[in-house]
Amino acid sequence: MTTNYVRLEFPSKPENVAFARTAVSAFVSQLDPTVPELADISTAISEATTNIVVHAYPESEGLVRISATLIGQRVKIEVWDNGCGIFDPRSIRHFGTTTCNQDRMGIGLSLIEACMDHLEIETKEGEGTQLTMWKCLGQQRSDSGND
Amino acid sequence: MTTNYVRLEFPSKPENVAFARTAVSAFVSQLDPTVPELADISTAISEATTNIVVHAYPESEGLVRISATLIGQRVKIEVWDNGCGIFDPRSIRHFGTTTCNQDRMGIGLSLIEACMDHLEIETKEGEGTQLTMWKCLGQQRSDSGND
Amino acid sequence: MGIEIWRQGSWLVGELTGDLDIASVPVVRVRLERSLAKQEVDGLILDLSGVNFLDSSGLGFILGRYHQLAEDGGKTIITGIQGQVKRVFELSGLTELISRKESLPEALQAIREEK
Amino acid sequence: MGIEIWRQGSWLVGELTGDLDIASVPVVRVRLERSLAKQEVDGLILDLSGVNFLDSSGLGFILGRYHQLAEDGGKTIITGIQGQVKRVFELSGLTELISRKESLPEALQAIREEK
Ligand SMILES: Nc1ncnc2c1ncn2[C@@H]1O[C@H](COP(=O)(O)OP(=O)(O)O)[C@@H](O)[C@H]1O
Ligand SMILES: Nc1ncnc2c1ncn2[C@@H]1O[C@H](COP(=O)(O)OP(=O)(O)O)[C@@H](O)[C@H]1O
Repeated sequence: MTTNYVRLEFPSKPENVAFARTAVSAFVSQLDPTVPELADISTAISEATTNIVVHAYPESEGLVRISATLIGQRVKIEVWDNGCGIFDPRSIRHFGTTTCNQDRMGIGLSLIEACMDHLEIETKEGEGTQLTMWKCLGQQRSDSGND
Repeated sequence: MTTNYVRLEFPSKPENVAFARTAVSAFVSQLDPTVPELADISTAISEATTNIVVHAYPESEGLVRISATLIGQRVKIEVWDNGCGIFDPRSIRHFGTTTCNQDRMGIGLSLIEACMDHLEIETKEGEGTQLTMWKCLGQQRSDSGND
Repeated sequence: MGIEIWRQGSWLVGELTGDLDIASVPVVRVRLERSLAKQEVDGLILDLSGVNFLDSSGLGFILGRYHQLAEDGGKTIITGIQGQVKRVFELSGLTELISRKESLPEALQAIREEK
Repeated sequence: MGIEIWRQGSWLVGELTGDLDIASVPVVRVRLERSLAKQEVDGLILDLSGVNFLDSSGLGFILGRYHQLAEDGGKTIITGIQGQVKRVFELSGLTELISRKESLPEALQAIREEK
Protein backbone atom coordinates (compact mmCIF):
# COMPACT_ATOMS: atom_id res chain seq x y z
CA MET A 1 0.00 0.00 0.00
CA THR A 2 1.57 3.30 -1.06
CA THR A 3 1.05 6.33 1.12
CA ASN A 4 1.42 9.92 0.13
CA TYR A 5 0.83 13.14 2.03
CA VAL A 6 0.96 16.92 1.89
CA ARG A 7 1.18 19.54 4.60
CA LEU A 8 -0.06 23.09 4.17
CA GLU A 9 0.51 26.07 6.45
CA PHE A 10 -0.87 29.59 6.04
CA PRO A 11 -2.32 32.51 8.03
CA SER A 12 -6.06 32.56 8.79
CA LYS A 13 -7.06 35.08 6.11
CA PRO A 14 -10.46 34.77 4.37
CA GLU A 15 -8.76 34.68 0.96
CA ASN A 16 -6.81 31.55 1.93
CA VAL A 17 -9.98 29.46 2.33
CA ALA A 18 -10.26 29.07 -1.46
CA PHE A 19 -6.56 28.17 -1.62
CA ALA A 20 -7.02 25.47 1.04
CA ARG A 21 -9.93 23.72 -0.65
CA THR A 22 -8.32 23.93 -4.11
CA ALA A 23 -4.98 22.60 -2.88
CA VAL A 24 -6.48 19.69 -0.93
CA SER A 25 -8.76 18.80 -3.86
CA ALA A 26 -5.81 18.86 -6.26
CA PHE A 27 -3.90 16.48 -3.99
CA VAL A 28 -6.81 14.11 -3.40
CA SER A 29 -7.42 13.92 -7.17
CA GLN A 30 -4.61 11.34 -7.26
CA LEU A 31 -7.08 8.77 -5.94
CA ASP A 32 -9.34 9.42 -8.95
CA PRO A 33 -12.39 10.40 -6.87
CA THR A 34 -15.81 11.03 -8.40
CA VAL A 35 -16.91 14.64 -8.93
CA PRO A 36 -19.36 14.53 -5.95
CA GLU A 37 -16.67 13.06 -3.68
CA LEU A 38 -14.23 15.82 -4.61
CA ALA A 39 -16.97 18.42 -4.08
CA ASP A 40 -17.62 17.02 -0.58
CA ILE A 41 -13.94 17.31 0.29
CA SER A 42 -13.88 20.92 -0.94
CA THR A 43 -16.92 21.68 1.19
CA ALA A 44 -15.41 20.09 4.32
CA ILE A 45 -12.09 21.94 3.94
CA SER A 46 -13.88 25.20 3.28
CA GLU A 47 -15.99 24.82 6.44
CA ALA A 48 -13.08 23.78 8.65
CA THR A 49 -10.87 26.63 7.43
CA THR A 50 -13.66 29.21 7.65
CA ASN A 51 -14.29 28.21 11.28
CA ILE A 52 -10.65 28.95 12.05
CA VAL A 53 -10.82 32.38 10.39
CA VAL A 54 -14.10 33.26 12.17
CA HIS A 55 -13.96 31.47 15.53
CA ALA A 56 -10.45 30.25 16.40
CA TYR A 57 -8.76 33.63 15.91
CA PRO A 58 -11.67 36.08 16.12
CA GLU A 59 -9.61 39.22 16.79
CA SER A 60 -6.40 38.64 14.90
CA GLU A 61 -4.70 36.30 12.46
CA GLY A 62 -3.29 32.94 13.46
CA LEU A 63 -1.72 29.87 11.92
CA VAL A 64 -3.70 27.22 10.03
CA ARG A 65 -2.16 23.80 9.38
CA ILE A 66 -3.74 21.20 7.16
CA SER A 67 -2.37 17.77 6.35
CA ALA A 68 -3.85 15.25 3.96
CA THR A 69 -2.68 11.64 3.84
CA LEU A 70 -3.66 9.03 1.27
CA ILE A 71 -3.85 5.49 2.63
CA GLY A 72 -4.99 3.09 -0.05
CA GLN A 73 -8.33 4.49 -1.24
CA ARG A 74 -8.85 6.52 1.95
CA VAL A 75 -7.90 10.09 2.66
CA LYS A 76 -7.28 11.35 6.17
CA ILE A 77 -7.35 15.11 6.62
CA GLU A 78 -6.26 17.02 9.71
CA VAL A 79 -7.06 20.69 10.20
CA TRP A 80 -5.27 22.37 13.09
CA ASP A 81 -5.33 25.73 14.82
CA ASN A 82 -3.95 27.03 18.10
CA GLY A 83 -6.79 29.46 18.63
CA CYS A 84 -9.36 29.83 21.38
CA GLY A 85 -10.75 26.27 21.29
CA ILE A 86 -14.43 25.28 21.21
CA PHE A 87 -15.59 26.20 24.72
CA ASP A 88 -19.19 25.12 24.45
CA PRO A 89 -19.10 21.39 23.70
CA ARG A 90 -22.78 21.56 22.72
CA SER A 91 -21.82 23.56 19.62
CA ILE A 92 -20.20 20.44 18.22
CA ARG A 93 -23.26 18.22 17.88
CA HIS A 94 -26.03 20.80 17.59
CA PHE A 95 -27.00 23.31 14.98
CA GLY A 96 -26.25 26.81 16.13
CA THR A 97 -23.60 29.44 16.19
CA THR A 98 -21.83 31.18 19.07
CA THR A 99 -21.13 34.25 16.96
CA CYS A 100 -23.37 37.32 16.98
CA ASN A 101 -23.14 37.52 13.21
CA GLN A 102 -26.65 37.42 11.80
CA ASP A 103 -25.52 35.59 8.66
CA ARG A 104 -23.79 32.59 10.31
CA MET A 105 -25.99 29.53 10.48
CA GLY A 106 -24.12 27.19 12.81
CA ILE A 107 -24.05 24.32 10.35
CA GLY A 108 -20.34 24.23 9.45
CA LEU A 109 -19.46 21.23 11.62
CA SER A 110 -22.63 19.37 10.58
CA LEU A 111 -21.76 19.91 6.92
CA ILE A 112 -18.29 18.47 7.51
CA GLU A 113 -19.85 15.40 9.14
CA ALA A 114 -22.26 14.98 6.23
CA CYS A 115 -19.53 15.35 3.60
CA MET A 116 -16.96 13.03 5.19
CA ASP A 117 -17.23 9.43 6.40
CA HIS A 118 -15.95 10.26 9.88
CA LEU A 119 -15.04 13.35 11.92
CA GLU A 120 -13.17 13.62 15.22
CA ILE A 121 -12.75 16.85 17.15
CA GLU A 122 -10.06 17.46 19.74
CA THR A 123 -10.23 20.85 21.39
CA LYS A 124 -8.97 22.58 24.51
CA GLU A 125 -10.05 26.01 25.65
CA GLY A 126 -7.31 28.52 24.97
CA GLU A 127 -5.11 25.98 23.21
CA GLY A 128 -6.83 25.26 19.93
CA THR A 129 -8.67 22.70 17.92
CA GLN A 130 -7.80 19.81 15.66
CA LEU A 131 -10.32 18.22 13.34
CA THR A 132 -9.46 14.80 11.92
CA MET A 133 -11.64 13.52 9.11
CA TRP A 134 -11.64 10.47 6.87
CA LYS A 135 -13.24 9.64 3.57
CA CYS A 136 -13.05 6.59 1.35
CA LEU A 137 -12.88 7.57 -2.32
CA GLY A 138 -14.02 5.96 -5.55
CA GLN A 139 -16.91 4.48 -3.54
CA GLN A 140 -19.79 6.00 -5.48
CA ARG A 141 -18.16 4.82 -8.67
CA SER A 142 -18.40 1.14 -7.71
CA ASP A 143 -21.84 1.44 -6.03
CA SER A 144 -23.44 2.02 -9.41
CA GLY A 145 -26.96 3.40 -9.41
CA ASN A 146 -26.06 6.32 -7.15
CA ASP A 147 -25.58 9.68 -8.77
CA MET B 1 1.12 46.62 2.10
CA THR B 2 -0.52 43.32 3.05
CA THR B 3 1.53 40.16 2.91
CA ASN B 4 0.27 36.64 2.72
CA TYR B 5 2.06 33.34 2.41
CA VAL B 6 1.65 29.57 2.18
CA ARG B 7 4.03 26.72 2.92
CA LEU B 8 3.74 23.30 1.32
CA GLU B 9 5.58 20.11 2.22
CA PHE B 10 5.35 16.72 0.51
CA PRO B 11 7.48 13.75 -0.59
CA SER B 12 9.23 13.88 -3.98
CA LYS B 13 6.79 11.66 -5.86
CA PRO B 14 6.08 12.32 -9.58
CA GLU B 15 2.35 12.57 -8.87
CA ASN B 16 2.93 15.49 -6.47
CA VAL B 17 4.33 17.72 -9.23
CA ALA B 18 0.79 18.44 -10.49
CA PHE B 19 -0.32 19.11 -6.91
CA ALA B 20 2.52 21.61 -6.41
CA ARG B 21 1.80 23.66 -9.52
CA THR B 22 -1.98 23.65 -8.93
CA ALA B 23 -1.64 24.67 -5.27
CA VAL B 24 0.84 27.49 -5.95
CA SER B 25 -1.29 28.76 -8.86
CA ALA B 26 -4.42 28.72 -6.67
CA PHE B 27 -2.61 30.77 -4.04
CA VAL B 28 -1.10 33.26 -6.47
CA SER B 29 -4.55 33.80 -8.07
CA GLN B 30 -5.24 36.20 -5.18
CA LEU B 31 -3.12 38.80 -7.00
CA ASP B 32 -5.44 38.53 -10.02
CA PRO B 33 -2.67 37.59 -12.48
CA THR B 34 -3.23 37.30 -16.22
CA VAL B 35 -3.66 33.82 -17.71
CA PRO B 36 -0.12 33.85 -19.25
CA GLU B 37 1.41 34.95 -15.93
CA LEU B 38 -0.33 32.14 -14.07
CA ALA B 39 0.77 29.67 -16.76
CA ASP B 40 4.40 30.82 -16.32
CA ILE B 41 4.20 30.23 -12.58
CA SER B 42 2.78 26.74 -13.16
CA THR B 43 5.62 26.00 -15.55
CA ALA B 44 8.30 27.24 -13.13
CA ILE B 45 6.90 25.22 -10.19
CA SER B 46 6.56 22.13 -12.36
CA GLU B 47 10.20 22.37 -13.50
CA ALA B 48 11.58 23.05 -10.03
CA THR B 49 9.63 20.19 -8.47
CA THR B 50 10.45 17.78 -11.30
CA ASN B 51 14.17 18.51 -10.82
CA ILE B 52 13.85 17.49 -7.19
CA VAL B 53 12.10 14.22 -8.09
CA VAL B 54 14.66 13.41 -10.82
CA HIS B 55 17.95 14.90 -9.63
CA ALA B 56 17.89 15.83 -5.93
CA TYR B 57 16.74 12.40 -4.72
CA PRO B 58 17.60 10.12 -7.66
CA GLU B 59 17.46 6.82 -5.76
CA SER B 60 14.80 7.36 -3.14
CA GLU B 61 12.14 9.79 -1.97
CA GLY B 62 12.91 12.95 -0.08
CA LEU B 63 11.20 16.02 1.26
CA VAL B 64 10.10 18.94 -0.92
CA ARG B 65 9.28 22.30 0.65
CA ILE B 66 7.72 25.18 -1.25
CA SER B 67 6.79 28.55 0.12
CA ALA B 68 5.05 31.36 -1.74
CA THR B 69 4.85 34.88 -0.34
CA LEU B 70 2.83 37.75 -1.77
CA ILE B 71 4.41 41.18 -1.29
CA GLY B 72 2.29 43.84 -2.93
CA GLN B 73 1.97 42.75 -6.56
CA ARG B 74 5.05 40.52 -6.36
CA VAL B 75 5.25 36.84 -5.55
CA LYS B 76 8.38 35.27 -4.10
CA ILE B 77 8.58 31.50 -4.37
CA GLU B 78 11.14 29.29 -2.63
CA VAL B 79 11.59 25.63 -3.58
CA TRP B 80 13.75 23.63 -1.21
CA ASP B 81 15.21 20.13 -1.07
CA ASN B 82 17.92 18.49 1.04
CA GLY B 83 19.06 16.22 -1.75
CA CYS B 84 22.39 15.79 -3.51
CA GLY B 85 22.88 19.42 -4.57
CA ILE B 86 23.91 20.63 -8.03
CA PHE B 87 27.54 19.50 -8.26
CA ASP B 88 28.34 20.85 -11.71
CA PRO B 89 27.81 24.61 -11.54
CA ARG B 90 27.86 24.74 -15.33
CA SER B 91 24.52 22.94 -15.41
CA ILE B 92 22.92 26.06 -13.99
CA ARG B 93 23.59 28.48 -16.84
CA HIS B 94 23.90 26.12 -19.79
CA PHE B 95 21.50 23.90 -21.61
CA GLY B 96 22.21 20.28 -20.86
CA THR B 97 21.33 17.47 -18.52
CA THR B 98 23.49 15.38 -16.21
CA THR B 99 21.09 12.45 -16.37
CA CYS B 100 21.53 9.52 -18.74
CA ASN B 101 17.85 9.65 -19.56
CA GLN B 102 17.50 10.12 -23.31
CA ASP B 103 14.29 12.10 -22.93
CA ARG B 104 15.58 14.82 -20.58
CA MET B 105 16.55 18.00 -22.39
CA GLY B 106 18.40 20.02 -19.78
CA ILE B 107 16.22 23.08 -20.11
CA GLY B 108 14.33 23.00 -16.81
CA LEU B 109 16.34 25.76 -15.12
CA SER B 110 16.35 27.89 -18.29
CA LEU B 111 12.57 27.60 -18.49
CA ILE B 112 12.27 28.77 -14.88
CA GLU B 113 14.44 31.78 -15.69
CA ALA B 114 12.34 32.59 -18.75
CA CYS B 115 9.05 32.26 -16.88
CA MET B 116 10.00 34.28 -13.80
CA ASP B 117 11.47 37.79 -13.44
CA HIS B 118 14.38 36.59 -11.34
CA LEU B 119 15.91 33.29 -10.16
CA GLU B 120 18.52 32.65 -7.49
CA ILE B 121 20.07 29.25 -6.83
CA GLU B 122 21.76 28.26 -3.59
CA THR B 123 23.19 24.76 -3.60
CA LYS B 124 25.73 22.71 -1.66
CA GLU B 125 26.91 19.26 -2.67
CA GLY B 126 25.36 16.66 -0.44
CA GLU B 127 23.20 19.20 1.39
CA GLY B 128 20.58 20.28 -1.08
CA THR B 129 19.33 23.12 -3.18
CA GLN B 130 17.10 26.12 -2.73
CA LEU B 131 15.67 28.05 -5.65
CA THR B 132 14.28 31.50 -4.92
CA MET B 133 12.26 33.15 -7.66
CA TRP B 134 10.30 36.36 -8.02
CA LYS B 135 7.63 37.55 -10.37
CA CYS B 136 5.63 40.75 -10.55
CA LEU B 137 2.00 40.06 -11.46
CA GLY B 138 -0.67 42.00 -13.30
CA GLN B 139 2.14 43.48 -15.41
CA GLN B 140 1.00 42.28 -18.79
CA ARG B 141 -2.47 43.62 -18.04
CA SER B 142 -1.27 47.23 -17.68
CA ASP B 143 1.23 47.01 -20.60
CA SER B 144 -1.65 46.86 -23.06
CA GLY B 145 -0.84 45.72 -26.56
CA ASN B 146 0.90 42.56 -25.36
CA ASP B 147 -1.01 39.31 -25.59
CA MET C 1 -16.74 36.31 -7.71
CA GLY C 2 -19.28 38.82 -8.96
CA ILE C 3 -22.90 39.85 -8.89
CA GLU C 4 -24.89 41.49 -11.64
CA ILE C 5 -28.03 43.19 -10.34
CA TRP C 6 -31.00 44.31 -12.43
CA ARG C 7 -34.68 45.08 -12.01
CA GLN C 8 -37.45 43.02 -13.55
CA GLY C 9 -40.82 44.72 -12.93
CA SER C 10 -41.22 44.97 -9.17
CA TRP C 11 -38.52 42.33 -8.52
CA LEU C 12 -34.76 42.52 -8.18
CA VAL C 13 -32.59 39.89 -9.88
CA GLY C 14 -29.03 39.11 -8.72
CA GLU C 15 -26.93 36.90 -10.99
CA LEU C 16 -23.99 35.50 -9.04
CA THR C 17 -20.80 34.05 -10.54
CA GLY C 18 -17.71 32.33 -9.13
CA ASP C 19 -17.23 30.91 -5.63
CA LEU C 20 -19.43 32.08 -2.76
CA ASP C 21 -17.37 31.81 0.45
CA ILE C 22 -16.14 33.88 3.37
CA ALA C 23 -13.85 35.93 1.11
CA SER C 24 -16.42 36.77 -1.58
CA VAL C 25 -19.65 37.08 0.46
CA PRO C 26 -18.78 40.51 1.98
CA VAL C 27 -18.23 42.03 -1.48
CA VAL C 28 -21.44 40.61 -2.90
CA ARG C 29 -23.47 41.45 0.22
CA VAL C 30 -22.50 45.12 0.13
CA ARG C 31 -23.45 45.44 -3.53
CA LEU C 32 -26.80 43.72 -3.05
CA GLU C 33 -27.70 45.63 0.11
CA ARG C 34 -26.90 48.89 -1.61
CA SER C 35 -29.34 47.99 -4.40
CA LEU C 36 -32.04 46.84 -1.98
CA ALA C 37 -31.71 50.06 0.05
CA LYS C 38 -32.26 52.20 -3.03
CA GLN C 39 -35.62 50.75 -4.09
CA GLU C 40 -38.79 49.03 -2.93
CA VAL C 41 -39.17 45.51 -4.32
CA ASP C 42 -41.72 42.72 -4.08
CA GLY C 43 -39.05 40.06 -4.15
CA LEU C 44 -35.54 38.93 -5.01
CA ILE C 45 -34.38 36.26 -7.44
CA LEU C 46 -30.84 35.01 -6.82
CA ASP C 47 -29.55 33.11 -9.83
CA LEU C 48 -26.78 30.70 -8.82
CA SER C 49 -26.28 29.01 -12.19
CA GLY C 50 -22.86 30.68 -12.45
CA VAL C 51 -21.78 29.67 -8.94
CA ASN C 52 -19.37 26.72 -8.86
CA PHE C 53 -18.86 26.53 -5.13
CA LEU C 54 -20.81 27.62 -2.07
CA ASP C 55 -20.33 26.84 1.62
CA SER C 56 -22.05 27.85 4.86
CA SER C 57 -20.88 31.46 4.38
CA GLY C 58 -22.78 31.50 1.08
CA LEU C 59 -25.82 29.83 2.64
CA GLY C 60 -25.76 32.36 5.47
CA PHE C 61 -25.65 35.21 2.98
CA ILE C 62 -28.70 33.85 1.14
CA LEU C 63 -30.62 33.11 4.36
CA GLY C 64 -29.81 36.63 5.56
CA ARG C 65 -31.30 38.14 2.39
CA TYR C 66 -34.35 35.85 2.72
CA HIS C 67 -35.01 37.16 6.27
CA GLN C 68 -34.35 40.76 5.22
CA LEU C 69 -36.88 40.52 2.38
CA ALA C 70 -39.42 38.60 4.49
CA GLU C 71 -39.50 41.41 7.09
CA ASP C 72 -41.34 43.59 4.57
CA GLY C 73 -43.36 40.70 3.13
CA GLY C 74 -40.96 40.21 0.21
CA LYS C 75 -40.21 36.85 -1.38
CA THR C 76 -36.92 35.20 -2.29
CA ILE C 77 -36.42 32.67 -5.08
CA ILE C 78 -33.18 30.89 -5.89
CA THR C 79 -32.49 29.48 -9.36
CA GLY C 80 -29.95 27.37 -11.20
CA ILE C 81 -28.44 25.37 -8.34
CA GLN C 82 -26.47 22.34 -9.42
CA GLY C 83 -23.55 20.08 -8.41
CA GLN C 84 -21.79 21.07 -5.19
CA VAL C 85 -24.14 24.05 -4.68
CA LYS C 86 -27.23 21.84 -4.86
CA ARG C 87 -25.66 19.29 -2.53
CA VAL C 88 -24.86 21.90 0.15
CA PHE C 89 -28.33 23.47 -0.18
CA GLU C 90 -30.02 20.13 0.31
CA LEU C 91 -27.80 19.11 3.25
CA SER C 92 -28.56 22.44 4.94
CA GLY C 93 -32.33 22.06 4.69
CA LEU C 94 -32.56 25.55 3.20
CA THR C 95 -34.41 24.14 0.19
CA GLU C 96 -37.38 23.57 2.57
CA LEU C 97 -37.51 27.26 3.40
CA ILE C 98 -36.58 29.17 0.27
CA SER C 99 -38.46 28.77 -3.03
CA ARG C 100 -36.45 27.25 -5.81
CA LYS C 101 -36.86 27.21 -9.61
CA GLU C 102 -34.78 25.25 -12.09
CA SER C 103 -33.66 28.28 -14.06
CA LEU C 104 -33.81 32.07 -14.12
CA PRO C 105 -36.19 32.16 -17.15
CA GLU C 106 -38.51 29.79 -15.30
CA ALA C 107 -38.53 32.06 -12.24
CA LEU C 108 -39.15 35.15 -14.36
CA GLN C 109 -42.05 33.33 -16.04
CA ALA C 110 -43.48 32.43 -12.61
CA ILE C 111 -43.39 35.99 -11.24
CA ARG C 112 -44.97 37.27 -14.47
CA GLU C 113 -47.83 34.80 -14.14
CA GLU C 114 -48.37 35.67 -10.47
CA LYS C 115 -49.55 39.18 -11.29
CA MET D 1 -3.88 12.14 -19.03
CA GLY D 2 -4.52 9.89 -22.01
CA ILE D 3 -3.51 9.11 -25.55
CA GLU D 4 -5.69 7.83 -28.34
CA ILE D 5 -3.69 6.23 -31.12
CA TRP D 6 -4.94 5.47 -34.63
CA ARG D 7 -3.56 4.93 -38.10
CA GLN D 8 -4.13 7.27 -41.04
CA GLY D 9 -2.70 5.71 -44.22
CA SER D 10 1.00 5.19 -43.59
CA TRP D 11 1.02 7.61 -40.62
CA LEU D 12 0.30 7.15 -36.94
CA VAL D 13 -1.77 9.76 -35.10
CA GLY D 14 -1.60 10.21 -31.31
CA GLU D 15 -4.22 12.46 -29.71
CA LEU D 16 -3.08 13.52 -26.26
CA THR D 17 -5.31 14.86 -23.49
CA GLY D 18 -4.72 16.27 -19.98
CA ASP D 19 -1.40 17.37 -18.47
CA LEU D 20 1.90 16.11 -19.90
CA ASP D 21 4.41 16.01 -17.04
CA ILE D 22 6.74 13.63 -15.21
CA ALA D 23 3.82 11.62 -13.82
CA SER D 24 1.89 11.17 -17.07
CA VAL D 25 4.72 10.89 -19.64
CA PRO D 26 5.73 7.31 -18.69
CA VAL D 27 2.18 6.05 -19.24
CA VAL D 28 1.78 7.76 -22.58
CA ARG D 29 5.28 6.81 -23.74
CA VAL D 30 4.71 3.10 -23.14
CA ARG D 31 1.44 3.16 -25.07
CA LEU D 32 2.93 5.03 -28.02
CA GLU D 33 6.11 2.93 -28.17
CA ARG D 34 4.03 -0.23 -28.15
CA SER D 35 2.08 1.05 -31.17
CA LEU D 36 5.23 2.17 -32.99
CA ALA D 37 6.90 -1.21 -32.40
CA LYS D 38 3.97 -3.08 -33.96
CA GLN D 39 3.97 -1.32 -37.33
CA GLU D 40 6.06 0.50 -39.92
CA VAL D 41 5.05 4.14 -40.34
CA ASP D 42 6.16 7.07 -42.49
CA GLY D 43 5.48 9.53 -39.75
CA LEU D 44 3.77 10.51 -36.53
CA ILE D 45 1.28 13.28 -35.84
CA LEU D 46 0.99 14.25 -32.18
CA ASP D 47 -2.15 16.30 -31.61
CA LEU D 48 -1.80 18.44 -28.48
CA SER D 49 -5.08 20.37 -28.77
CA GLY D 50 -6.38 18.49 -25.71
CA VAL D 51 -3.24 19.15 -23.63
CA ASN D 52 -3.66 21.93 -21.03
CA PHE D 53 -0.21 21.81 -19.53
CA LEU D 54 3.19 20.59 -20.65
CA ASP D 55 6.65 21.04 -19.14
CA SER D 56 10.17 19.87 -20.00
CA SER D 57 9.17 16.24 -19.30
CA GLY D 58 6.53 16.58 -22.02
CA LEU D 59 8.95 18.33 -24.37
CA GLY D 60 11.50 15.57 -23.76
CA PHE D 61 8.92 12.94 -24.57
CA ILE D 62 8.07 14.62 -27.87
CA LEU D 63 11.73 15.24 -28.78
CA GLY D 64 12.46 11.58 -27.97
CA ARG D 65 9.74 10.41 -30.38
CA TYR D 66 11.04 12.86 -33.02
CA HIS D 67 14.54 11.32 -32.80
CA GLN D 68 13.14 7.78 -32.74
CA LEU D 69 11.13 8.40 -35.94
CA ALA D 70 13.97 10.31 -37.63
CA GLU D 71 16.31 7.31 -37.23
CA ASP D 72 14.29 5.47 -39.87
CA GLY D 73 13.62 8.58 -41.94
CA GLY D 74 10.19 9.15 -40.40
CA LYS D 75 8.70 12.58 -39.82
CA THR D 76 6.99 14.08 -36.77
CA ILE D 77 4.33 16.79 -36.85
CA ILE D 78 2.76 18.44 -33.82
CA THR D 79 -0.66 20.07 -34.00
CA GLY D 80 -3.01 22.16 -31.90
CA ILE D 81 -0.57 23.81 -29.52
CA GLN D 82 -1.97 26.81 -27.64
CA GLY D 83 -1.67 28.78 -24.40
CA GLN D 84 0.88 27.42 -21.92
CA VAL D 85 1.84 24.56 -24.27
CA LYS D 86 2.67 26.98 -27.11
CA ARG D 87 4.60 29.23 -24.75
CA VAL D 88 6.80 26.36 -23.49
CA PHE D 89 7.35 25.03 -27.03
CA GLU D 90 8.49 28.42 -28.23
CA LEU D 91 10.76 29.06 -25.23
CA SER D 92 12.39 25.66 -25.79
CA GLY D 93 13.21 26.31 -29.43
CA LEU D 94 11.63 22.95 -30.34
CA THR D 95 9.34 24.74 -32.79
CA GLU D 96 12.46 25.29 -34.94
CA LEU D 97 13.10 21.56 -35.16
CA ILE D 98 9.71 19.85 -35.27
CA SER D 99 7.10 20.63 -37.94
CA ARG D 100 3.97 22.24 -36.63
CA LYS D 101 0.45 22.62 -38.06
CA GLU D 102 -2.38 24.64 -36.58
CA SER D 103 -4.78 21.71 -36.31
CA LEU D 104 -5.01 17.96 -36.79
CA PRO D 105 -7.27 18.27 -39.89
CA GLU D 106 -4.70 20.62 -41.43
CA ALA D 107 -1.89 18.14 -40.79
CA LEU D 108 -3.95 15.26 -42.24
CA GLN D 109 -4.63 17.38 -45.32
CA ALA D 110 -0.90 18.11 -45.67
CA ILE D 111 0.18 14.46 -45.51
CA ARG D 112 -2.55 13.54 -48.01
CA GLU D 113 -1.29 16.16 -50.48
CA GLU D 114 2.32 15.03 -50.06
CA LYS D 115 1.66 11.68 -51.73
N1 LIG E 1 -11.75 26.01 15.04
C1 LIG E 1 -12.62 26.49 15.96
N2 LIG E 1 -12.16 27.21 17.03
C2 LIG E 1 -13.01 27.69 17.96
N3 LIG E 1 -14.35 27.49 17.94
C3 LIG E 1 -14.88 26.79 16.91
C4 LIG E 1 -14.05 26.26 15.88
N4 LIG E 1 -14.87 25.60 14.99
C5 LIG E 1 -16.13 25.71 15.48
N5 LIG E 1 -16.16 26.44 16.63
C6 LIG E 1 -17.33 26.72 17.49
O1 LIG E 1 -18.38 25.81 17.16
C7 LIG E 1 -19.55 26.53 16.78
C8 LIG E 1 -20.29 25.79 15.68
O2 LIG E 1 -19.52 25.80 14.48
P1 LIG E 1 -20.21 25.59 13.08
O3 LIG E 1 -21.07 24.38 13.16
O4 LIG E 1 -19.14 25.54 12.03
O5 LIG E 1 -21.13 26.87 12.87
P2 LIG E 1 -20.81 28.44 12.56
O6 LIG E 1 -19.41 28.53 12.03
O7 LIG E 1 -21.84 28.84 11.56
O8 LIG E 1 -20.96 29.16 13.88
C9 LIG E 1 -19.08 27.91 16.39
O9 LIG E 1 -20.07 28.90 16.55
C10 LIG E 1 -17.89 28.11 17.31
O10 LIG E 1 -18.30 28.55 18.59
N1 LIG F 1 17.21 20.21 -7.21
C1 LIG F 1 18.31 19.71 -7.82
N2 LIG F 1 19.15 18.89 -7.16
C2 LIG F 1 20.26 18.39 -7.75
N3 LIG F 1 20.61 18.68 -9.02
C3 LIG F 1 19.83 19.49 -9.75
C4 LIG F 1 18.64 20.05 -9.21
N4 LIG F 1 18.06 20.83 -10.15
C5 LIG F 1 18.85 20.75 -11.24
N5 LIG F 1 19.92 19.95 -11.01
C6 LIG F 1 21.07 19.68 -11.94
O1 LIG F 1 21.09 20.67 -12.96
C7 LIG F 1 21.01 20.05 -14.26
C8 LIG F 1 20.20 20.92 -15.20
O2 LIG F 1 18.83 20.94 -14.77
P1 LIG F 1 17.69 21.31 -15.81
O3 LIG F 1 18.09 22.56 -16.51
O4 LIG F 1 16.41 21.39 -15.06
O5 LIG F 1 17.68 20.10 -16.86
P2 LIG F 1 17.21 18.56 -16.75
O6 LIG F 1 16.30 18.44 -15.56
O7 LIG F 1 16.52 18.31 -18.03
O8 LIG F 1 18.46 17.75 -16.58
C9 LIG F 1 20.39 18.67 -14.01
O9 LIG F 1 20.78 17.75 -15.00
C10 LIG F 1 20.96 18.33 -12.64
O10 LIG F 1 22.26 17.81 -12.71
